Amino acid sequence: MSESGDDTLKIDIDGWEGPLDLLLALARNQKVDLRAISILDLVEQYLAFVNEARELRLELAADYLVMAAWLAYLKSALLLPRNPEESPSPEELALRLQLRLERLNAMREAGARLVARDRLGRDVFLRAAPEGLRVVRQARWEAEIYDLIAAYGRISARTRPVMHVVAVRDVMTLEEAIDRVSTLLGTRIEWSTIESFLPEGASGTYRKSALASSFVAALELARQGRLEIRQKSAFAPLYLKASA
Amino acid sequence: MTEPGDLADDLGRAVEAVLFASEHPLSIDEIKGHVGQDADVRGALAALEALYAGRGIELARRGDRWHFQTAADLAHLLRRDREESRKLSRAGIETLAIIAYHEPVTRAEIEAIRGVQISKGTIDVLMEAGWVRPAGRREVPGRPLTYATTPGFLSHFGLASRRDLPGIDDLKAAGLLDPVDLAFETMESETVTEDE
Amino acid sequence: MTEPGDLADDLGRAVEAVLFASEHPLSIDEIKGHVGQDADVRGALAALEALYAGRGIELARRGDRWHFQTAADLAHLLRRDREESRKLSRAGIETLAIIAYHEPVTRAEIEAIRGVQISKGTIDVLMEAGWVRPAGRREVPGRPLTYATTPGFLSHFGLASRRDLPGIDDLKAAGLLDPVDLAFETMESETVTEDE
Repeated sequence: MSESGDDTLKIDIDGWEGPLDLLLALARNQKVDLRAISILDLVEQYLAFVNEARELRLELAADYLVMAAWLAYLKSALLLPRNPEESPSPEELALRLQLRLERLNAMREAGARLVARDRLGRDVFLRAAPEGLRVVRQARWEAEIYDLIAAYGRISARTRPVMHVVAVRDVMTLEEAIDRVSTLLGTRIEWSTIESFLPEGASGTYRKSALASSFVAALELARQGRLEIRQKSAFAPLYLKASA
Repeated sequence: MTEPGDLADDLGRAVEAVLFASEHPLSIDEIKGHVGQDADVRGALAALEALYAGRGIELARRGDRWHFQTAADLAHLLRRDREESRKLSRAGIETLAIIAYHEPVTRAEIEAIRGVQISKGTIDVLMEAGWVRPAGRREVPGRPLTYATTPGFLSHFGLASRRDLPGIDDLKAAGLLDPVDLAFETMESETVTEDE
Repeated sequence: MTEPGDLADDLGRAVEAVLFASEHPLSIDEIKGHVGQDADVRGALAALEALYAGRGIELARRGDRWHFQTAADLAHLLRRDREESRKLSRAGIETLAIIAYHEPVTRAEIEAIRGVQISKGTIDVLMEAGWVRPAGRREVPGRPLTYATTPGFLSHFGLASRRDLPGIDDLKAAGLLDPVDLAFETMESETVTEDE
């Protein structure tokens, strides 16, 4: 890299990770706290480095040249009389540069401290073949007496033979109605409503059954010519009378 | 009694660390490969063996190889039983109820009563819980195994004996029969009557 | 100097064996799960720590968990070629440090601190090592992915938690973990005060 006979110049461009890295290295060369570095000196050093590289016709990456141009601007702004209208001020730019260098430096040092720690698998080792701890899970089954009894009740209800009980219902059969109507008919001279043929005091489903059976009995007796049926209009009262 | 200080020499520490970090028991030659060919590894092993004697960790020799192992009498500590409480499934509780009310009872009888097949695991769970035991074979074709409840069953459910299990009439009186089933039964009988 | 006999009590042996057999660092509660809930595990650990101090194996504490490991100064005896971890590049180390101290952090933020772009491979190497993981997206335009460290990072570097990162409190106090903009605003307000 270096020209023959010039052993003082050491430029190893591959060693730097960008312009900020180079600036940090130069700043650390000032051997003061980064908060106290001279930005102007730093700019001078950077520009000198870039100029040397150019003289050696080293190919610098574009970002080094961009940084050089920016630093050259910063330098002139810092040296020239201050223009209060200018924003951001050159002092602000210089301060921001310094803050960036501090942050990069902090992380570089933190990284170095981190990798210098006793590292597992490199500096310290765990037991390579531990017997291992085993947890044997055992189920402790829970059930309550209520659950047990209720379960049995459930099975019983589900599997008990189903018995169908047919309730005895109070009805008047057709035969009964025919007997009744034909007997009562003899005692009636005038037209009588069908309801008057029902048993006295009949109510509820029995009355309905008696009414229906008596109606069918009346139809049957009319068919036999033993009685006559009269009704003035639909749903009007139904009258029965023995045939003349 | 060996003072730990005796072993605080570099070789003892080195052999200790090498054996600890090794995946396999190591021969003296292999240890030398780590700590140096001229080291008195045999002497260091003897010192370590004495130092660890009676401790929770022991230096053990397997043939011509050495390794650390946990003391054999502490093996029970390395296995830890953890109880987890689990609720019986519906199939489990029904099967248990049938066994309790009908014991001794065969699997086929349980299935006939439940109206569904029971899986192998169901009875296993009840046996694991300590509530059910095999109770001999029934002397019928196929000699099926019967099941009955255990004293553990009685004590878990707070029963003095099986006679303390409420009868089916008690269940009905207590309203423990499934109301849905009962309601369905009632409706069904009405429908049948009306059809006639 | 502690006599080995002091520790030959059952509890010391038990804790020693349990820690030795475990594949992972154990908390005091976990140890109690093996040696008994009422045991003075803390006392036993302190005794073991003293007993092993300066030996080839050490009792190490990581946060609230304990494990045995080899003494760091013996690393040269234990390094095995196949386990020789690839040396991290400077870019890798810095990127890892930035992620650890700033997490969760985006790639752009890492680049802003380093002043250069980071190649795709740099974060890949850290993820492959198991030290860095994607940690969700930041809800800003572009929804960039953020990165954070893993439990594997902590244990590899012998850290109980991120609070144990070397110098993190000082860096925080000095504002060196704040972005430049924020630090600048802070300084500017101080400067203004000084100008007056």
